[in-house]
Amino acid sequence: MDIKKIKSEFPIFKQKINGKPLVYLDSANSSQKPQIVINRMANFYETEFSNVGRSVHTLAVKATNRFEDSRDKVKNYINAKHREEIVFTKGATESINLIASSYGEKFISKGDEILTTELEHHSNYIPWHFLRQKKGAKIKFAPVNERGEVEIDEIKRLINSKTKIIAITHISNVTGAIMPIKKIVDLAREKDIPVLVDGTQGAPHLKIDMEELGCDFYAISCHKMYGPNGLGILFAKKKWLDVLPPYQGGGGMISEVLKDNVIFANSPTRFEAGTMQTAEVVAFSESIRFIENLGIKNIQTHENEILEYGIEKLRKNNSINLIGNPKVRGSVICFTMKGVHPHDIATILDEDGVAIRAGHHCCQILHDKLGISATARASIGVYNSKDDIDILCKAIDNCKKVFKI
Amino acid sequence: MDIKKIKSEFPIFKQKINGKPLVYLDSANSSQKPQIVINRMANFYETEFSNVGRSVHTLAVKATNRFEDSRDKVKNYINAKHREEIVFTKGATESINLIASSYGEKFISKGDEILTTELEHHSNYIPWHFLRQKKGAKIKFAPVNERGEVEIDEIKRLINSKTKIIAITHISNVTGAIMPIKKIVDLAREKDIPVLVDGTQGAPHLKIDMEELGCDFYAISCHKMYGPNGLGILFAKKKWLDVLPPYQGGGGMISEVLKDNVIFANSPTRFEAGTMQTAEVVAFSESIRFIENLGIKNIQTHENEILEYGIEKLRKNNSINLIGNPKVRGSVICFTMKGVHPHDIATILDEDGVAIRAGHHCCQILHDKLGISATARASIGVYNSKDDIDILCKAIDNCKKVFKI
Amino acid sequence: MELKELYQEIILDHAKNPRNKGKCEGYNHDAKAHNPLCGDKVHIFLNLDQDKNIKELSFEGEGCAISLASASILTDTLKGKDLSFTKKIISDFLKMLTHKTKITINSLSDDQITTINSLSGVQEFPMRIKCATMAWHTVLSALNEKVDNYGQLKR
Amino acid sequence: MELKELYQEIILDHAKNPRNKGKCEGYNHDAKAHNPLCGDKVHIFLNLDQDKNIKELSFEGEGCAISLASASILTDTLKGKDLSFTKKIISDFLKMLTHKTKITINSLSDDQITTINSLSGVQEFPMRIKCATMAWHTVLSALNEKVDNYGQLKR
Ligand SMILES: Cc1ncc(COP(=O)(O)O)c(C=O)c1O
Ligand SMILES: Cc1ncc(COP(=O)(O)O)c(C=O)c1O
Repeated sequence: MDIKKIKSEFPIFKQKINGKPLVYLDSANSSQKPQIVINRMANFYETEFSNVGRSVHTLAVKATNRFEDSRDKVKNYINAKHREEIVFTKGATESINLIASSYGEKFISKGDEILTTELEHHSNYIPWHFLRQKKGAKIKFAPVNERGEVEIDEIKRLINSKTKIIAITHISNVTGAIMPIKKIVDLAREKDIPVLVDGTQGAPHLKIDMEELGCDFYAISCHKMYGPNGLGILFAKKKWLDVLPPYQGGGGMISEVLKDNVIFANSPTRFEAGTMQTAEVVAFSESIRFIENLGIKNIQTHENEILEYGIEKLRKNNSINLIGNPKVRGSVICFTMKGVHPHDIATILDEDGVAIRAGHHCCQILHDKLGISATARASIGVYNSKDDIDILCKAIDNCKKVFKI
Repeated sequence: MDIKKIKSEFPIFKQKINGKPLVYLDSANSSQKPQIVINRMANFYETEFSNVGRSVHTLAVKATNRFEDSRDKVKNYINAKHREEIVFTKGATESINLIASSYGEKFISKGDEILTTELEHHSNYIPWHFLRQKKGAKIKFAPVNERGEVEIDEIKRLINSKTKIIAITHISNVTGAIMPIKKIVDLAREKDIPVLVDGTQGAPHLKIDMEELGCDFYAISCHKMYGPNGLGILFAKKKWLDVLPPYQGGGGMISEVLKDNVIFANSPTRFEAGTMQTAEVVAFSESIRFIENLGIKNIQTHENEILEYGIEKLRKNNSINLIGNPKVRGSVICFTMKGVHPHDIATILDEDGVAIRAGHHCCQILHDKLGISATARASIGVYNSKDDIDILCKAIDNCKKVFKI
Repeated sequence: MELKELYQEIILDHAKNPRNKGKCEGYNHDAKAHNPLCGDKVHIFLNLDQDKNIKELSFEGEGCAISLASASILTDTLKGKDLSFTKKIISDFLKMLTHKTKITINSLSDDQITTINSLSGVQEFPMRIKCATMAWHTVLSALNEKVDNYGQLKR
Repeated sequence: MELKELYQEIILDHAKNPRNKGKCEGYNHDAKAHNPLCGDKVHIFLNLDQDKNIKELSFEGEGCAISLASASILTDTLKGKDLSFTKKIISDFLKMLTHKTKITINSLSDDQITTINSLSGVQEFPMRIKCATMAWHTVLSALNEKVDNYGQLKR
């Protein structure tokens, strides 16, 4: 892949940060957007904008078609069986909240168990915490091992007759561990337990195929897939969407509204209350096109190369302590540094134009387990090159200088 | 106001619809966007984009500041007392769902009453319907009179010791009736009942001043205010935000996360779970600036002139039946036509480039009361002129020709 | 031009004077449908005799010209037809609107073909396709055949 | 250049060797704070004697160099001061960071002023201001004074 060319498609890289070229290593937080995606959004507002699914005039028809075309595009990209299985949301966070609320309302009662892991992002814990509070359900955490993985045996051990759902991340946004989703789904299927996958970090980096993974729910944030912010996707198997109660109420999600009762539309409309993020949905088609043109396999190969190069280089640095060492991993490198707090690292790196993230990355439970309050995280996107890693490493050396150690 | 100039700031009007200039009379559905708003979104993605409130690098700092600047801008525009009272949501629908869920969870029990009206949009009914189902609460509907208004006495009559919240629209999106919010708030205050105002149609057309209105909650959809889609605002008085439980769970809204408990952040962060619509929030500053530059009073005067001109002309047309005749009204004209169904009207008008909406406009209860299943609706935005009304009326005459009546 | 294609004489005639309106005698199947976006409603009544012939067929409903005409034309066309033939016509009709194919059934009279074809103008008005297809789907539903989701965006 | 302003000798010294760490003896006020974005934590312990003088003052906590240095400098500066003076210093300090004003109190020693001023470099790093102010807010909180929201975006 021609990374220089790819990078040139992202306008953000035209600018300088503190007089230096931008080295963006914060894609796990949010990816940058290629010009075609930005243009599509602008262009849609300029020439095709109208509200979707409500009026019958020309603009409304066009907008509705574009919107639904995007649904098809997503369906095909993630290889879902039915277009009705694609629900547009505000983000992965909303996707998970939707299922926790809707599935939880109907299927989870006092004493039931939700099986999750110590690796999860707050977005895949707090919605279940709400259920714990409201319904008296229990949350079981499959423990993380010292490599920063969750072993399938631990999950097996925790499944029992009370387990009502398994909620698990596809890739950890801290240790980078790639979870064996297919195996977990196989385990769960034996007991008829649905599996929700937090695909926020999986979708941008792996080939995701709903038919193959077999999970019941899959949550995606478009802004980490070179797409617009404020847009997410919930994939849910048709058998669920047809029985789950609606989540938010409003325009567009109804079939019949009476003073004493409301009958809801079928999916996906049932779960898309109110005016949607039309331009964002339409532009996300271009994000998928961008990924498809490069080929997700090629992206993955490229990213893995950078990742390994980065891990290698950092491992050689005595002051650096790498967090986690999973056997199958992707896209993120978390580390700490002797004598320099991650927050200070991030500030010092920024001086060299290097953007990383410091903190607990919305994984406080994992950080508590690791016994540290914060880590520094460099995360990889398709636009990163080995040069970026070299600049990162130099900037890390600078931390020692600034701190005189 | 120089409407030609204003119109030229909206790129959508550059194109032809079926060979004719676009006459856009569907702003109550969604308004078109001025170029500066579109450009700000694009430009933000191109030069300043990063995730907000999470990282400490230069782009993240910039983005976070822009985002929070928008909050200040909104606070000032609607004259809220505290910036913490502004919560960004996905739209008015989500704003109302948030309050129904969060306020309802804490303050509404079996047998309690929610007081609303027959005028409401589904977005201000179905969230309360959910509460009715979950909590066994009751919904009371203040009736609409033959002018298409809800009289304050009817509201007074229905308030009792069980009333736990009043949920009411600012402007009806069907009859155009402007509700006497201040008086309703005064009534409610005597009994300590909070008032939620569905300001979706109010905010684009009226000067809205939270200190003056005195309501507890006010819901706004930015896409009807010349702003981006997928963005809404919830104004909520500080005294509420400090006691209401969170709505969605995820990143950014927490203070401390433990395996057995979660402590939440204060408002507004508590209600802004997950990655937000950064570009939309930032660009909405430009929408407010656009409105401020013209002056909302001037916009209102202009729109009222067009509205009255339209009503006058349509009233003279024997085939047209105007829906509602409220004393104080704004921005929408709903009508039916003898022998031509609204859906057919909309299709025939579209042939002349005239975009209106046909249907029940998400107000099925009101339409049931009126005894009709659908109406045609022309709605006014700042870019409309008397010419638009003239073209509308000509196109309406064409309906008769097509239908040979 | 297109408007004329949409609102042809035949359609206006059926819309203004719908045939077979009301509950037909001795109906033993019925089904309702409803388009929540525009408020169109249709209720199909159907008498299927022991030989699986549609002996009687009628509808109640309200809606735009397209939906009324479509329901009216449907009842005229299918009355007296047997079950398998009915399904074939419906499938042909739905394909005509969504895939712009032609009606191929040769056992319909020229008149009937012309009448059905008058609805083909709807092809060019995507937001109106549901108006034209709702009644036809509803017959399938009355016959307990699989149907698409009503109240959904059209595909 | 700016980085040197931020990480001055004094700051690095206080960060590496924080003064007054641990629970001070006989504390009768304490308060905790926590920045959920980065995980910084501080716990202030304070002995206010009967004459409203801060007799002892110490902290526990973890966090970045800025937050540690800030807490350390704070304890050094406020120990022995009376209540009203304490509030004045804190207010001056917070204003210095958020409004870029100068410390005006003249009863501090030159040394103390220099030490406090070493934190002024944080002005240019908006995302780090909270690191520098958290401990100071927490003293107010320990003294039951009104404080801003922790865990919130900074203004
Ligand atoms: C009166 C009223 N309330 C609520 C809404 C819902 O707004 P949104 O779809 O933007 O959430 C609308 C928009 O159609 C409306 O007109
Ligand atoms: C693993 C994981 N899950 C969930 C989320 C939440 O995604 P969003 O904030 O886009 O809703 C993130 C993003 O930070 C993540 O990394």
